[in-house]
Amino acid sequence: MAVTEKDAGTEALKRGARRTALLSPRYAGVGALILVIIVLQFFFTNNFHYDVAIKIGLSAIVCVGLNLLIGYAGQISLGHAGFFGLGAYSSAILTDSYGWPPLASLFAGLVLVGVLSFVLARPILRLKGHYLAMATLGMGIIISIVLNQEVDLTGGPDGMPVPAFSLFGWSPNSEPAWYWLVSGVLVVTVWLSLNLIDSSIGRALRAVHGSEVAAETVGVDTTRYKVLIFVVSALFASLAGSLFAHYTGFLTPVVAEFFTSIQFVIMVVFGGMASVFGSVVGAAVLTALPEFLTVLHDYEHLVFGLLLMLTMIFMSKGLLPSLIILIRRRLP
Amino acid sequence: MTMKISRRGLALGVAAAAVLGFASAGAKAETIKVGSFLAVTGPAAFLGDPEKKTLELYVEKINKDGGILGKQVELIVYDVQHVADKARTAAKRLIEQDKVDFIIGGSTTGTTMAVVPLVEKAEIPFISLGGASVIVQPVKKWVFKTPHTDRMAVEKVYTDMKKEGISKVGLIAGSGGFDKSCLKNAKDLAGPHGMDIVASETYGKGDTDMTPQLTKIKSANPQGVLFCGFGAPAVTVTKNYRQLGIAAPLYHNHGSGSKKFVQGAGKAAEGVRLPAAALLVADQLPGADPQRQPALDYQAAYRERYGEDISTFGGHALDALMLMKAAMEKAGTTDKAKVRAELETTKNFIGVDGIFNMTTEDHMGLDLASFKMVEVRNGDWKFLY
Amino acid sequence: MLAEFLQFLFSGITVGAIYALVALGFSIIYNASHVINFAQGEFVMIGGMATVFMMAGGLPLPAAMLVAVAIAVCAGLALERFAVGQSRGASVVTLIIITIGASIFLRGLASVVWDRNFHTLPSFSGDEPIRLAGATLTPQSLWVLGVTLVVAVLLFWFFTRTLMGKAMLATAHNRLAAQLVGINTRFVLMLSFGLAAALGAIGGILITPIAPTYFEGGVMLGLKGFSAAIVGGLGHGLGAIVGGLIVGIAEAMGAGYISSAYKDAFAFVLILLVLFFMPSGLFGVRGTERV
Amino acid sequence: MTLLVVENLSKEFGGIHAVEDLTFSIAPGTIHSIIGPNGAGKTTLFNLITGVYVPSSGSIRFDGEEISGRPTFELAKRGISRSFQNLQIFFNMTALENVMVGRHLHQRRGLLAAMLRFPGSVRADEAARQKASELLAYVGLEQYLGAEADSLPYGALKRLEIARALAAEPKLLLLDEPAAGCNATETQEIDDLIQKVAAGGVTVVLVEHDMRLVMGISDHILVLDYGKKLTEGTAEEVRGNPDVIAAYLGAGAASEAGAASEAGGGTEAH
Repeated sequence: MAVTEKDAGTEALKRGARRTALLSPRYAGVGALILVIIVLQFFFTNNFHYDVAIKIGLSAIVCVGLNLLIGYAGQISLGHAGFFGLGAYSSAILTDSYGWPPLASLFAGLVLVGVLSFVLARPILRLKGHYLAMATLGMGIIISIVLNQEVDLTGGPDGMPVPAFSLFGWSPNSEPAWYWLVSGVLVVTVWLSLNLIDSSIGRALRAVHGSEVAAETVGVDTTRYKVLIFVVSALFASLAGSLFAHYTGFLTPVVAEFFTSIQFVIMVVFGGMASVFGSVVGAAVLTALPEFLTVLHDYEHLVFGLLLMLTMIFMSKGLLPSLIILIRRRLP
Repeated sequence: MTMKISRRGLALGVAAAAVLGFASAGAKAETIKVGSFLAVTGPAAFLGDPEKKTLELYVEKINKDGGILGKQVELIVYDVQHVADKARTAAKRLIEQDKVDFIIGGSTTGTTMAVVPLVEKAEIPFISLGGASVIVQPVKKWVFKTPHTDRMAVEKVYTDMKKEGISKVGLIAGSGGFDKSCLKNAKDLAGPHGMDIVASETYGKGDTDMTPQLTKIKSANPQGVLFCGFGAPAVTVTKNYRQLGIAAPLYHNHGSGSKKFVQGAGKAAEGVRLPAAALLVADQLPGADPQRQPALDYQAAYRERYGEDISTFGGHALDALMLMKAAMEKAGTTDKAKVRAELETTKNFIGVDGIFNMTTEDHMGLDLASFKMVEVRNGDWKFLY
Repeated sequence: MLAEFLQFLFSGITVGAIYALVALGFSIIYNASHVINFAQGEFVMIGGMATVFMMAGGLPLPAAMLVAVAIAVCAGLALERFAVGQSRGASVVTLIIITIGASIFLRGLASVVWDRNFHTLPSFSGDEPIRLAGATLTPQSLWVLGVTLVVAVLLFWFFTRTLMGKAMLATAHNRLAAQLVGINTRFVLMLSFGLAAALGAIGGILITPIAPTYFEGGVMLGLKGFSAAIVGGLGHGLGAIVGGLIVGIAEAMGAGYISSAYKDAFAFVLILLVLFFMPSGLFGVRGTERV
Repeated sequence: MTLLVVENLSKEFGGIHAVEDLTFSIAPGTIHSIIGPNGAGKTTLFNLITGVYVPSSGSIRFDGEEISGRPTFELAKRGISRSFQNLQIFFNMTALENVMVGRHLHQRRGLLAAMLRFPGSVRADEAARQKASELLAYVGLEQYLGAEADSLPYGALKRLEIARALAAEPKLLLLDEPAAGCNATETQEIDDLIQKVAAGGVTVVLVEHDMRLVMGISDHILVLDYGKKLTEGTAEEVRGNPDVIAAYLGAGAASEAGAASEAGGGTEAH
């Protein structure tokens, strides 16, 4: 009797799972993202619009990765612009000074960032909370100082040119082409991240956030997973950095600065921690908003700060999660 | 689960509204649009702030006097700080959305170089306010600049040092683009000018004390020290220099060409020498000097409007704007190719930075003579030569 | 050799004292609310800028300083009352972003209300350097050190000898328990923001005669102060002071003996090393996890 | 035949002995209870056995191998899992996902496989989901299958922790006050559950204040006082020991009702 009851229960569960699978973030969410990307470009009338959208996409790639670390695994990083910058400069230096093909340079950047983040992760991630924030901050600042000071290699604060990107002979030589390339990478990034979260690794990561000690008691090597996600998020940042370098065609060490790191974190928290699509929304709003605020001239930064504060005060879970809660409350 | 869909719908709506918002009203036919992107805030605000103020002041003046070619001038300024990719976005916005006729800007070399490919492609005349010579060397068809190059500033300093019998030089520089570019020139030009660099030190962003660096320089016994930088650190370095009692003469580069520096450093600034644009010492120039009157007018107008003294940097913006005006008036049109051609053939244009003579090889048009050597005496600039 | 070393040391402790004042502000607010207040550097900027503009308005230096501290305190109280205090229950990261928003806002406000130029103050007692074993020290440095020392002693007295100070410490340890014994924790929060703002402003006033201030001048000081607070052990008073001195001296020695271009990097490497071996800073509590 | 052997185990915190010179062993397949007044060192002992704390001295052998000082996750691999007195639920997940985390050791954990959703990885996930939902039903939480963990009532969370620990398929399961804060009916259900688990072959170590529960189901009882062993034996032996009555029952909690209310106090702290 008990046995059949149990079977019936799991059968229902399976059916339910199949039904909801199509509406899950992995399908409905990614589908909607693709739709937005396609529909959005009908509204673009010039390259400035494309430019803002491309920057949103590049920031979103970093933020989605960073959210895996901050929102899901509960570990803060105030130094990810360092990885973004290393990826960017790897591409710039290898293509410009050494004539490497862009794709190879991009991978070289990934290897460099992967190795560096792996080596740094263990000692850094032993720290918790604000101490972790400090350590990652210091790491990012050290990277940016090196990029700023090594003038012979990076051109220093005056910057260096970056050759055009090319992919097996194809080169995105217009803003729309870049838009599709970056959008494609973003969609893949989102998809990979959603998959990761919904896997045993993803659950282990979220368990680290929920309770490290409890995660350990069921066999999760918490250090290993913290290191893993730190490296993965650093790789996302490096990838976006490489694309950024080629897209803008000119690179200054500002990209690796402390403020850039803070900006990424603001986007993640603003959009909603532990929400992959929240990071996309956060990147979109905070990249586009300053472009609207230019009409305020001298009051631009004042108003931006105010809006940031107000949003975080009244939507402390972040924009997207708060909107979802709001909508759910309205609907029966 | 249906809620999730409507959430996306909402996001879509918001995004669509956002994009519609971007597409601001089209250009008014009867105005000349001048676009500018400057470092109004951020670490280079010291450059961008007076530039913006000057542009706003003089566009207003031009309009009051009937505009250019009978058309009113519309000025659009975006704050891009010192950030290269923000400069690119702003440039795209100016070119493609605002459809400007002319671009002035790039307070820094980095932001200028980032947009050079864009203006070259869009074929819009562009006058940069950035310092480095790389902006106009090699010559780029559509790119001009008004500031003297930092290379010229260093040459002027070295010339003066040689006159004073100095050959062992100590260098202290900040870590920004302006500072580093000056430092690089100082090192590159040392050999040709017979200078021996005995010490070279750097300070960091936001530093409040430079005595360690200066102590090291002091112990290298230089005969003269050149400071490469601007803004608040110029004051701190000068004060620390006097505190340590270093006897060697202190030179600044043209970044300190602002009354703010003299007031800030107070007594410590006495005796500091620097190359500066004529406008700093306009009232001391001989009455026949053609630069005297424009500079005095600028000083008076700026003072009246903003209640503060002019700086070299605002002057760069003024010259850029006036060069544009002259080129448009000579061309009799705002046609970009024609304006560019006129700009390139500018002859004997008297600006506050000096007398401009552009050619196809020289898109700056200033010579070393336009730099004046000045010294701080009794809390004011003293014109030397 | 000794003269050089002393010169580096003087530089380090002068700058370090300012970092210490900023770090104390971080620690006081952290204790009361567990918030890292990233607008702490802006209090420093407000202290300097407000004094400058009060003096320009005709006030004598001491009165201008008092008004400037009062303005900073008002900003601190407003930050608690209207921003941080409105967000009870929000995550720590969210609160940090709120304070970052506040810092952007305050910088924007300062650039509009005042200006974007840099400003300086006259030294409190002249610029005639004092010579000591071949090294020199300005009278202003002595002011910085002296005032920091007095502030530190006053804070120590406040937290160990007065009822209010003890109430603040109690709240830091256990807010619920503090409420149960009748402490007005709301007031303690306001007080800690006010106190932190005052400390920042004092630091800003002291340093402006040496290093001119401008609307973004608080950013790096805030960052260094945060580093100092962390190295010393967040929430620990003595730790904040020692941390400030360590960061200041590390920078000066790094610039003097290693490479001035990499002196900040050197300071941060040192901070990382301290954290690797002492994950809660020098004086931080190394508590065992309770499960 | 013993599963766990503890010898001369001590743990000091700044000069205070939380556990002092403790020796005992646990036979497989039994229900073993550890009792003692508050502060007797019961939770510290759990933390030592599960690797949360490193012992100051002494040894812990599990399955014949020395395990003292090994990291917690490694002990989980060897077959030690636990629940917590102060709940350690992953509140950022659903109830089902909480239990699925417990399946961690029994799943593929390749990064690429997970990110690219390889069929094998998807199947393994499905199996984990299946197993986790069975376990939820097993501990009586089938109605919370899709619920967020933070929406569950307190008593349910206690059982959720047990389900999560069971998901790891431990040989030794340590339960820290599983019935604390539960009413009589819920306590009875926990009682049944523990017996069901033990009957399935899992060795259970129990810290519990509810004396009726402890006396009713324990095969063996260890009594601690001030970190030291007071006595051990069967329920009858312990009940009759005058030291226990003096130290434990005489210490204010003279009745079972008293013990229950004390446990209730523990809930408040949470």
